[in-house]
Amino acid sequence: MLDKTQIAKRIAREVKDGMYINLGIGIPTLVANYIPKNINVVLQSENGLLGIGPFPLEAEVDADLINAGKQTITMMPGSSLFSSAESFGMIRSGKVDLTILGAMEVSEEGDIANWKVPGKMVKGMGGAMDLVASAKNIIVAMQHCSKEGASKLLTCCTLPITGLRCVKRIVSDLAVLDIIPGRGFQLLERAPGVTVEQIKNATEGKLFIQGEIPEMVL
Amino acid sequence: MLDKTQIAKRIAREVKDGMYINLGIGIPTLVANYIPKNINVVLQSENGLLGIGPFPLEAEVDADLINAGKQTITMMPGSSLFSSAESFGMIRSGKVDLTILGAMEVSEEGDIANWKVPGKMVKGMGGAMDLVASAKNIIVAMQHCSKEGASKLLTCCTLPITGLRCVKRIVSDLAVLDIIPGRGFQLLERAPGVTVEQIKNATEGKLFIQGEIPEMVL
Amino acid sequence: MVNKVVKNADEAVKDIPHRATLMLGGFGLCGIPENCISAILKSGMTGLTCISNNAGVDDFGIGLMLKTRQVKKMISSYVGENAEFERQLLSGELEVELIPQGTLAERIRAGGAGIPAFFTPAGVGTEVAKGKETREFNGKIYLMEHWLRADFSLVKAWKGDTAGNLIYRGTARNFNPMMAEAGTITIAEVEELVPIGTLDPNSIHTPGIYVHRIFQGVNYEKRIEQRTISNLKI
Amino acid sequence: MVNKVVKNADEAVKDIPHRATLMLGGFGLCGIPENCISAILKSGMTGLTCISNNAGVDDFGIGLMLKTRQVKKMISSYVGENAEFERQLLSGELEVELIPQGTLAERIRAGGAGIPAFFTPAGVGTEVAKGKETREFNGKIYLMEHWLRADFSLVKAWKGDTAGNLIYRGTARNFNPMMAEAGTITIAEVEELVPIGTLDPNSIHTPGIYVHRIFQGVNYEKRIEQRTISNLKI
Repeated sequence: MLDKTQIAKRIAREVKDGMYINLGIGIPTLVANYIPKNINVVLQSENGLLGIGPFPLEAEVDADLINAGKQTITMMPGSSLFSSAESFGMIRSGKVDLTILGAMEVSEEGDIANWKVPGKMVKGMGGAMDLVASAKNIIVAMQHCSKEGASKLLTCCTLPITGLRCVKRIVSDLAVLDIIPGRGFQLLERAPGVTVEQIKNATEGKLFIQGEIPEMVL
Repeated sequence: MLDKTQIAKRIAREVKDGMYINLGIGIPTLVANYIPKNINVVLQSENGLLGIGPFPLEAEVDADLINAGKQTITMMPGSSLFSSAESFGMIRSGKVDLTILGAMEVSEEGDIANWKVPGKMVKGMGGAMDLVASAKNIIVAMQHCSKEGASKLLTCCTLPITGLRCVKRIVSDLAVLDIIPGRGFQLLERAPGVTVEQIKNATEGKLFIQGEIPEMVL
Repeated sequence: MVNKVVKNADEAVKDIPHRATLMLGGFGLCGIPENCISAILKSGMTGLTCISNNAGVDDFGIGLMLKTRQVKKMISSYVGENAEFERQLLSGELEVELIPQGTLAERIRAGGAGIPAFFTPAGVGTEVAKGKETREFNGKIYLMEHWLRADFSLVKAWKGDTAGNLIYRGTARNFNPMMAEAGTITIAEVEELVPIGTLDPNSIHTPGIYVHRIFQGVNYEKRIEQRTISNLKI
Repeated sequence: MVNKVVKNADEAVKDIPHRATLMLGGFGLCGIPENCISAILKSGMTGLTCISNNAGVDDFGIGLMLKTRQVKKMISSYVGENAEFERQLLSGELEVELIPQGTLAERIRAGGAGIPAFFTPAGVGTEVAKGKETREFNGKIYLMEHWLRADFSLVKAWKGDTAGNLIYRGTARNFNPMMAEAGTITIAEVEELVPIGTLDPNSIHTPGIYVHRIFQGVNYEKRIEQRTISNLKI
């Protein structure tokens, strides 16, 4: 089973040179740390920046420069700043190549639920609904099962939906899976030491397995 | 009867301190020359400038600085530059206080025709339809009659319409008139030496005359 | 020239009536109109509807206006990190309307651009779509959304001139430019108010036509929510 | 980093196919992509649909592409001052679609912002409204208009960097920023191409994400249509 860092590492391997990428809060943010040095990407922050750099040194901290998680950041050379309307314009028009975000549940159709748990305080969807409705390529970082052992890869989401038929790939602590219309979750890779049987048991939605499933390389 | 310069002078008296104004091509452009020095206004050019200044000196001519009539211009202190989308955004949302433009015909309901003459080469409406659809206050500078003596202040426009029920005031070579819903053209002022009878004869649409009509002050 | 410059925040907000609809710029605590918020706390108008991406934190930003019970309704995309907010919401004292962030930004932009309604894919199939018209364009489903406008927009910029032209700094721009455009009355507070003719016309973010009142703010705290630091420069 | 820099206009436009839909920035002859137009004249693709506010003059700008009969259709707001244009239009060789300037600007902006349709008051009650859906909002009638997108957008900026960030100058900005956003492939020609990190991120007009190819243009003529001069400084 992968820990959070390993999930981030595995997702970093999906990143291609020249991509514009939006990273959600949590594990997705960690992905930036594992992108190989020879691959140059531009990270978008939906509050109005292309070109997120590393966290600032103590002396560089600037209250006017934060990411969507409200963390202090720096800017890379070649950055640009813009309004929230411009930012979501580029998201809606498909200019962002890859969106990586977390999820509470994903359905075999690619529906995603990640913003609201009935009975718990609702904090709001932020930019998640805009991102999932428009992104060309969405990779989800998530735990395969809840702490109680219930699968989060479902036939249908039980939680309120964030977006329909939008997730393309999942990297969970157990596996890498693609969502193929009609087939459901197609198993691509197993986490080191995890068996296909374990993944089958942990997946409530339709699981499609073809041939030998390799162990993932981290 | 007023000449073009006098029409512009009379319209200049409608201008109030602090107004943002869009001036159309032709007589409206001349209005800028007759705004009193103690009145400060900001002229909008729909190709992306607030703060049109006078024509440049020979040495100041800049191909990157033109007005909507494609004439070389300068910028006043406090100017701002923006895109055409931003420019028409401020027009549509009613931020421009006064729009002054020319017309071929105006109806007693305030409809305006100023972009197309059937049988003649169509050049396009440019920004006229956007301006008349959204401006809070539209003053039209026009000739009361055609060269052939036909009235241009009509019951209904005969030419293709630019916008419906939008003109608030007309300054013609013969008179100043307001358009009052239900009343038609309300005569406010006569050009020097012009009689009410002459104006009656030159106005095909409904003309509303109340009390003594003063001669205009230029 | 009509004078847009007012002395301070107190003067700028003094005619905001009870039950007004306000827009307040900022993302988190970044780029919020700190001085205007303080003045609203002092002048005590109540029943306000506040349109702002977030609702501040317990002891800063709009959070302070919640504490004084001046806010009747919040229209936001994300309202976490605020215990008082949660308490008022659960007790029914506070109404909340949650809107996807991009839809919120675009609805405000539409308000300022004279576009009464538009179509967006965000929220299709979710509870956000309830009661909204949907339509298919090129095989994809979209929701119809309406513009948002405000009686007063309160924005914060870095520099401004006496004609009302504004320049924002860094990611403190966020919702401020659209809100400046969508207010019937727009009040801008700036860190530095400069004479007309000082700012480069080519670098203005908000043209002065949108700004009705402007003043140089004081004592900016610019509080940071998540102070994240690198140990070494990468 | 994927390299966006191309050698010149010829290289930038070489894969534009016959019958492509192009957007070309500029208002009149101000801010037009002179180098790209020259390259299109040389490479000879035909049947083009050109979206541009104007159609140039007889011997400059898009007017040159009309002379070579490369344009099948113009989508513009104003097409005066062009005798060849008039001849082709009257003879039926050229299709023309006239759109109110603000609607044109907003339709292109919508294309780049992922908004498939929106409502505007411009053109209500006119021949522009023919066949279009109308709807009332707050007592006023609006037309529904659709986004415009292009296979290739050709824009001209003052400065650009190798990441594709653009800064325009003066009123040469006009339609260029929206067109940059609405192109499937956007080609930017700039007067000065600078290294990454040279431009102030706070002053960028078009973020590099929208620009796919960029080059430093040569021999800009920047022709003036109406050279109006003051005799003395006012």
